[in-house]
Amino acid sequence: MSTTDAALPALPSGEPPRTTRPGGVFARPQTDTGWRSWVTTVDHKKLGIMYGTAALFFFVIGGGEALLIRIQLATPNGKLLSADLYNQVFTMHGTTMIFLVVMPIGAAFMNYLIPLQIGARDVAFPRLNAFGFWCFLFGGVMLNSSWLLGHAPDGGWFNYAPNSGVIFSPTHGIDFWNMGLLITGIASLTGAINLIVTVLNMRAPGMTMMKMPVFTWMALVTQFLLLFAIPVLTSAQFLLMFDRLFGANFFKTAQGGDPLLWEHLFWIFGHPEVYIMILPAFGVVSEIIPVFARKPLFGYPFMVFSGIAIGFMGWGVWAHHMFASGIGPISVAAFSMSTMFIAVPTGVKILNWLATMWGGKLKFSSPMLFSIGLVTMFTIGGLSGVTHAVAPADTQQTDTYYIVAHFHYVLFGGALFGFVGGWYFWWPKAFGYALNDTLGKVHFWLMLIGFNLTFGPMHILGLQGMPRRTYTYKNGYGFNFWNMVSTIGAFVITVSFLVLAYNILASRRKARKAQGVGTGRLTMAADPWDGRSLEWMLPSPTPAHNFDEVPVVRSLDEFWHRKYGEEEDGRLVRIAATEDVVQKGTNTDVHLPSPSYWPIVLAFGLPFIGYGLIYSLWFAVLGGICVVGGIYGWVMEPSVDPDAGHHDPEPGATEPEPSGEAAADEEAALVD
Amino acid sequence: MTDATATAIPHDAHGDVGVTAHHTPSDGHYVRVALFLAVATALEVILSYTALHGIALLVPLLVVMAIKFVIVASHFMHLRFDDKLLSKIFYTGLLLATGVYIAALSSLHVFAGK
Amino acid sequence: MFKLGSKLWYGLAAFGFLAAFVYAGASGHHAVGMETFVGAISLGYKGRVGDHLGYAVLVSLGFVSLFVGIVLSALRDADPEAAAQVVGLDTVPAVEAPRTASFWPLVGAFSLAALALGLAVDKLFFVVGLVGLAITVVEWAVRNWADRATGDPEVNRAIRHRLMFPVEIPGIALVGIGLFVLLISRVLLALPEVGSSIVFGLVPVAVLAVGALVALKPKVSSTLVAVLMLVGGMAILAGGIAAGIKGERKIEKHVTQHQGLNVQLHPGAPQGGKVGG
Amino acid sequence: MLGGRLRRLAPLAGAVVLLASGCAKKAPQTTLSPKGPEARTIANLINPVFLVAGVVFVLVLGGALFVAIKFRARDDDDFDAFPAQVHGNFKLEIGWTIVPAIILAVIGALTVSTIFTLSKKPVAGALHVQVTGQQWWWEYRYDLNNDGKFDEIVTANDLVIPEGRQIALTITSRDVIHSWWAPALNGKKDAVPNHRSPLTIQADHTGEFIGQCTEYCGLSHAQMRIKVISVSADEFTKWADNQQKPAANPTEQAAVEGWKVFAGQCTSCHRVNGLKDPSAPTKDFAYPNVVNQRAGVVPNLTHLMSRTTFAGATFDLRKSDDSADGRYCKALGIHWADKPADLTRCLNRVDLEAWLLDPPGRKPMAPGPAMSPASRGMPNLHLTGQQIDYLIAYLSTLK
Amino acid sequence: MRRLRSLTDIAAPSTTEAGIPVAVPDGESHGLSHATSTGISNEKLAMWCFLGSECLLFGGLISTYLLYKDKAVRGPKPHELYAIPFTSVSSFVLLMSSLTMVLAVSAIQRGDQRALRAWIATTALLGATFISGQVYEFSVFLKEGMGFTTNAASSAFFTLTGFHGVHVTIGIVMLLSVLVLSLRGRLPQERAEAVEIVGLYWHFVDVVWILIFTVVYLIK
Ligand code: HEA
Ligand code: HEA
Ligand code: HEC
Ligand code: CUA
Ligand SMILES: [Cu+2]
Repeated sequence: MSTTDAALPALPSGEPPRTTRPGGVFARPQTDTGWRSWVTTVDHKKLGIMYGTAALFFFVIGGGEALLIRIQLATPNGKLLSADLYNQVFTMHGTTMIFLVVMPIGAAFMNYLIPLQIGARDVAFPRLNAFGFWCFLFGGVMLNSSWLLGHAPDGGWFNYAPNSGVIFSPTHGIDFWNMGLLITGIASLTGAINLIVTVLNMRAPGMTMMKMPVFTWMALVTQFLLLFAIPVLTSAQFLLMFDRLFGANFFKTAQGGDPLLWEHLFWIFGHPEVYIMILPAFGVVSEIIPVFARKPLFGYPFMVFSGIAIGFMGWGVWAHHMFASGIGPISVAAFSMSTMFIAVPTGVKILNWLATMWGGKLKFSSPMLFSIGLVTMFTIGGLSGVTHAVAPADTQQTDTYYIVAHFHYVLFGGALFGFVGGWYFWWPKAFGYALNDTLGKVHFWLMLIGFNLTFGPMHILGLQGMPRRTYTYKNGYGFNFWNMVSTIGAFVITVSFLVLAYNILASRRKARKAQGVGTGRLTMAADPWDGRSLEWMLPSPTPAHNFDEVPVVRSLDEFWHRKYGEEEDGRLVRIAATEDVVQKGTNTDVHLPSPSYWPIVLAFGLPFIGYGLIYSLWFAVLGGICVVGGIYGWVMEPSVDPDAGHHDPEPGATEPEPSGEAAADEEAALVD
Repeated sequence: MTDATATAIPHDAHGDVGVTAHHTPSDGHYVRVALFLAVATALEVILSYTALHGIALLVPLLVVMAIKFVIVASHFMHLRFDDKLLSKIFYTGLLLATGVYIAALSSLHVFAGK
Repeated sequence: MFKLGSKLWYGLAAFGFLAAFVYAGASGHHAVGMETFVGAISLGYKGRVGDHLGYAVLVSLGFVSLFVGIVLSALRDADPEAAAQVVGLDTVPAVEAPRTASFWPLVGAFSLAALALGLAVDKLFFVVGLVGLAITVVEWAVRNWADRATGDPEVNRAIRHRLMFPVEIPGIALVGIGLFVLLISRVLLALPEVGSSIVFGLVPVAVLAVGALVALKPKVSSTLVAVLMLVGGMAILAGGIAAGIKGERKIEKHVTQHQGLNVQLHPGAPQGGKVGG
Repeated sequence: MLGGRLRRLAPLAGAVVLLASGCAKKAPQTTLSPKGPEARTIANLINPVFLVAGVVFVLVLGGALFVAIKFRARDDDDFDAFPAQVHGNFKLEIGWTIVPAIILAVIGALTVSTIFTLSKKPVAGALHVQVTGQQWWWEYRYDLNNDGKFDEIVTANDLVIPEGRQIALTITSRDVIHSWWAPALNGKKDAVPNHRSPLTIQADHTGEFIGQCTEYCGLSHAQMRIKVISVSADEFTKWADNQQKPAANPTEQAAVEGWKVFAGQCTSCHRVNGLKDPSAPTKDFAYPNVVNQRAGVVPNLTHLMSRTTFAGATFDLRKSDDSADGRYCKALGIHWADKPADLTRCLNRVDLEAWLLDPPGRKPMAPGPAMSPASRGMPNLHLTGQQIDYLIAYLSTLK
Repeated sequence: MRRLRSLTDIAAPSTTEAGIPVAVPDGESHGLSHATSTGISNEKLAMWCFLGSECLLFGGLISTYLLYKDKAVRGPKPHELYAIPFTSVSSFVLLMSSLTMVLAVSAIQRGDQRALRAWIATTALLGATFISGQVYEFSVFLKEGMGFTTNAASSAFFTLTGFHGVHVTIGIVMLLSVLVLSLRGRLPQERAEAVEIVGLYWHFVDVVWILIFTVVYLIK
């Protein structure tokens, strides 16, 4: 931020100009350090990190809830939790893990990486991006605040009506579930619009769609799924909200309400949702495996199109969650078939990853181990998924621990394994130091073992008939042994994550010592893994402006091809030293979107409207003022502070000329 | 998905009758479209007052409705004159919605016995 | 001439009189009519006034405020030169940051009085007063602060707008829409059923016609436009008020036969002969 | 690395062994040992699917293991000598698109045909029973004369069926969604309010089949159990005849006292068919007209003592709770169908007393503020020990 | 200097930065929309995404209505109360507002501020008229004994049409904001797209009404 020392011109009134900003309110935030920079940031990288941090925070909460579940179920007739508390705990565990952990971790990766991978300065609507993050955070906090305000939601994560109606769940828990998720839904929707526009519109010159990294592709598909799936949940939630708060009759069976309406609406959202959770992780491992196999991704077009196919097919299978609900044999048969065939594009992905590894030179660094973990563990979960798809069989399996095993294998064994691999992989890029690989391997093996100990036995328990969502079980059903094993496994998982926590701290301390920077900024080599996509061209950590110079893209794996050429016979030869092709991060000419207060102001109002609807409309008035004011303040504020540090003018460029009729940027965002 | 490169290619209309992205239709055109829509609406109302019922009423009404919808989308909302990508996104949403909701409603037997 | 202080008092005075007038009528047990009107105007000399005590308090409020306001005006309220004279200074104090005309004191006074009145008469007044007061406090504070923010009135105005427009524009827009909708729907409700459809059809036609006239005929003078808009606005206002007074047309409750749903009702609906549920 | 992989497989291997052994005795709710044609149809479908899944599992995991070992970078490798850069192989990829599709098409065809087999209309001689779920117990109403009205027998907790005969269940609910499931007989069917869903079951032999409500239905979802008792055709007729009788007036002194308490305290919810007024023993009892949504939709107690369980099949009504077969009183060595009168001596008084003393303390329920429409479950009526003694004496007469 | 400029900028908005020849985030891209990879401006693409998403929201509500339209344990069902002639006028009003909206866009594309303002104001007024009609209709239904909580059909009806009404109202607020901007000289010809985007939203609301009118009102 340079200030000019030119003399200040006099004002029309003749008064000497003041040098302080009036009142402070209008001072646009400008810092890029300190807590204020995080609160007001619109930088996709910072937001990505914030998404990740918040998600980890919620993961500890959701994981703690999981541990409570497991302790309760370790032995028959567990006494730790009452039935009421247990119901809240498993509801919040599922809701937290899905909406506040896996989805936002995905969002973290997508926010951080998409602009870098397509060679953009930022996302298309940086403030909207910030707004999305705050919505997610405040929605999640509001949801969890129900613990402190009397009663947490207790309807299960899919919250079937009419059990979620006022009669059967008279506390405010379900209202919190509704409001909290409506608010995080706004985050998902705005995020989806933003990232879709970013990917479609902000690609570097030459980066055609089929030259985009697979991660970006999977992110694009995910965002389209979000774009279309979230409003379905929103509509269902509005119906339920009107029922509970304003006496409507959508799910009141005495008034003719139909509980299956909720089931349909929820799962029309819910099934695309599961692909929303897994596709980003698929994208992550598609980036990792080629790097550590030192081979290009096998069958890039197949990988892309299978992702798109999964996205589309994901819309036609939702009723497989309702096989036992009595929807009639024709519906059951149709949805059974459509569900099975999702295994086809998914199988293509699995086999293509194996084929990528085939003939490669595999280096088992931590990211690679976790990626292989995904490939194998997800397959197990996918196969049990196919056994559910066989509808008659599912009527034996549904709502038993066999299902619990399935979805933990795909969610934990799939999504989380992939994401954890992604952390190890991109950690240097984001934070300027690498995580210790040995500790990473310890983490991996503990997690793999703990995971299988926890969820493997659930297959057996389920087939032995143990129903899910039961706070206790009796002696004599053959459930005792495997439940105990499962509980032990859960603690092994916990230890594995403690290893990760230790790794983060220890590696940072070590890097600090090695670089002698005290509490300062750590830096490291741009390209620690010999990477392939554009983000590895940037210094680590990524500078605020991303690219010194936007690269012109000529091929898939552009960065790789700047380092290596391929000979006739397919052999690689180095054509440039890495140091020569990475960017220095020294450009100071770049004009970035400025930080803003409005996103957080606007988002802050939303939970208040939520509380207002639950408790007293006065809160809602406050919230409404925040929201309306936030919107207009936002709209009237230029997205780029004309005042912000321009650094030095670009060589050759003149100072911007004031042109009378040129519009201010202020309204530019009228609709964003 | 379009496979557009970032090198700005002015997006010319795709052979649409005499209008390009840069030459949107005249005001007169819009007025004529609006008149057509008004007439179509009137037709719908009249239909609903005729003796027709059941499927014989349903089909023409839905057809006119769909026509009106598409006309507003393609003329007033410029989908015809704009990049096809926009149409793809919007109609994907629309068709997805139609598909899933019709499937859900039929599984709830809404269309049975009508 | 009319400076901050005096305006506040004038406002309060006006409100006092108005409130007294309303109160005189509202607190009486008799039907409101000429009698009450005359009574309120004539300070109860002729005609009828409801609660005398309250009326007297409000009228006094009006008179006292008026008096103080006049005195302040006469003393050249807040005029720095006058102030300097009064205090006996040689030089006039430094020019304050330029101020722009403000009507907030007026509104504030009204609100305050409405608040007081509300305590005595009707909750509606209280709420109106409260809202008015809240708006006043915010607007006034922002304005005063903005007026002093820099020495440049242009800039000051810009600052004010930047802070307040986000709230004002949607606020005013919503109130405007609300008013419009309220008035028109009252008119429609007052008319017989067929009439309402016809009037409902006429409104957009008129709107369209005027819109088209303005848009297509650049020659139309702005006065004409202003007049048209004024007339239109007045018509809607008058129509709405008239309709409100007349009240809604009679709307019959709809009676339906229910064959009863094929629904198994919740509380153990009897299920047949032999077995008691 | 290899060691870890093997260790990971260990529990799975164990699982396979355990699954194979089936062990119905130790796992009464298992899905793996069908005891009726419907459940067998499902098992016959799922077993080959499990096999296919197992094969794919072994291939993919084995493949991954193989690749990981075979192509791992050795430390002495020269890292700048790159492996061949293969970008893909169209034929191969088409191959592994088509092969799974074919496998799935086969599974799909089998699945669809099974779906329609299972949803066939019940045969003419089937016994029709309406199953109504409510928080947190199951009510069974029988249509013995096949007139479409389920009004001959109303009972709770135990579904008594004749062996070898098809039972056509109609499943519905009075409050929230539940799911009826007796794994040995058939898969689940949700009990959805405002919907009536069919499910057929049939037991090969006599015996008891354990099940449970499997759709999360609030507080006591875990305690909403199911017991199907399959008996011989004779036994069933006897049972059915008994169930259709109204209750007789009690004669014993304690029971008469209990009758009075019952009429005063319990009749705002419970019904006993043929209940007479204790003060005018020939007059039909006039049930109090209380504003209570639950009135009449709690378990009918007319033949309470003929059941083996109570309170949503959560507690045993017989002392022999270590016996898997509640139809016998082990202590006395008698069979209930033979000497129903003697069964009172085998009554599980401990649990029943505890239940009457504090129902929500025995089973999580939300009876809510007295008799409110939101009340769910049986409230604590603050009965004295004496009242409970009397009540049990009376309840023991409800055979 | 820096600080003061910001203030004067607000008073007399002027600066636009010379564009970087690549896609740039947010409002910075205005006037440079051809620098995006697709040639479509970010804002417009975003609006279309949003509208695609809205299809599923309204789809859910329309489906709910279709499911429940005959489910009434007590009180009248919506379709027993419809006054088709009145609602036809409503539809007409909204249709015409779409016309005036598109004329407004066309006006600003020509740079005709006066016509722009006239058409925008007309559109807003027509929208408000529509809402008046809806309020009237709701009041009548209420009087006739069908409130929001009367039965499942009425809940579904009011929710669907109410959601639509809220959309229209938001649209009017947006239109009035556009009007204010234009009056303050902040909406030059180059910014025509801002109006066009508001227009897209407005037309969408109209298009939804086309569905509602036929599916909800005309089909019994
Ligand atoms: C990341 C999330 C995720 C993913 C990716 C999946 C993927 C799949 N899911 Fe899963 N599912 C959930 C999350 C997920 N699911 C959750 C959370 C629930 C429970 C919700 C609740 O009730 O709380 C659930 C429940 C669920 C049910 C309902 C069960 C019930 O409640 O009764 C069904 C039924 O069909 C199902 C099926 C499938 C199928 C067929 C896939 C397929 O996409 C899997 C495809 C993958 C493979 C098959 C493996 C790889 C393929 C090959 C190696 C090729 C060769 C294979 C063959 C020839 C078979 N899932
Ligand atoms: C991504 C999603 C996700 C993840 C990661 C998990 C993780 C875990 N889940 Fe969860 N689960 C769900 C999604 C997920 N779950 C869903 C959707 C449901 C259905 C809910 C419903 O029915 O409505 C469910 C239900 C569910 C049940 C069934 C409950 C029931 O039906 O009654 C059980 C039972 O064992 C369970 C266990 C676990 C365990 C032991 C973990 C473990 O893997 C967790 C391990 C993690 C940690 C322990 C936190 C990390 C630890 C640290 C950072 C160290 C420090 C912290 C502490 C010491 C607390 N889960
Ligand atoms: C407010 C209603 C209510 C009242 C009053 C009431 N009960 Fe109950 N009772 C219930 C409900 C509900 C159940 C089912 C509880 C469950 O299993 O979840 C039940 C179950 C029972 C059962 C178990 C029946 C079975 O077959 O499962 C017995 C025995 C019983 N009650 C006895 C009594 C007696 C004796 C009284 C009077 C002293 C009484 N109840 C009063 C509501 C009531
Ligand atoms: Cu009933 Cu679970
Ligand atoms: Cu699914």
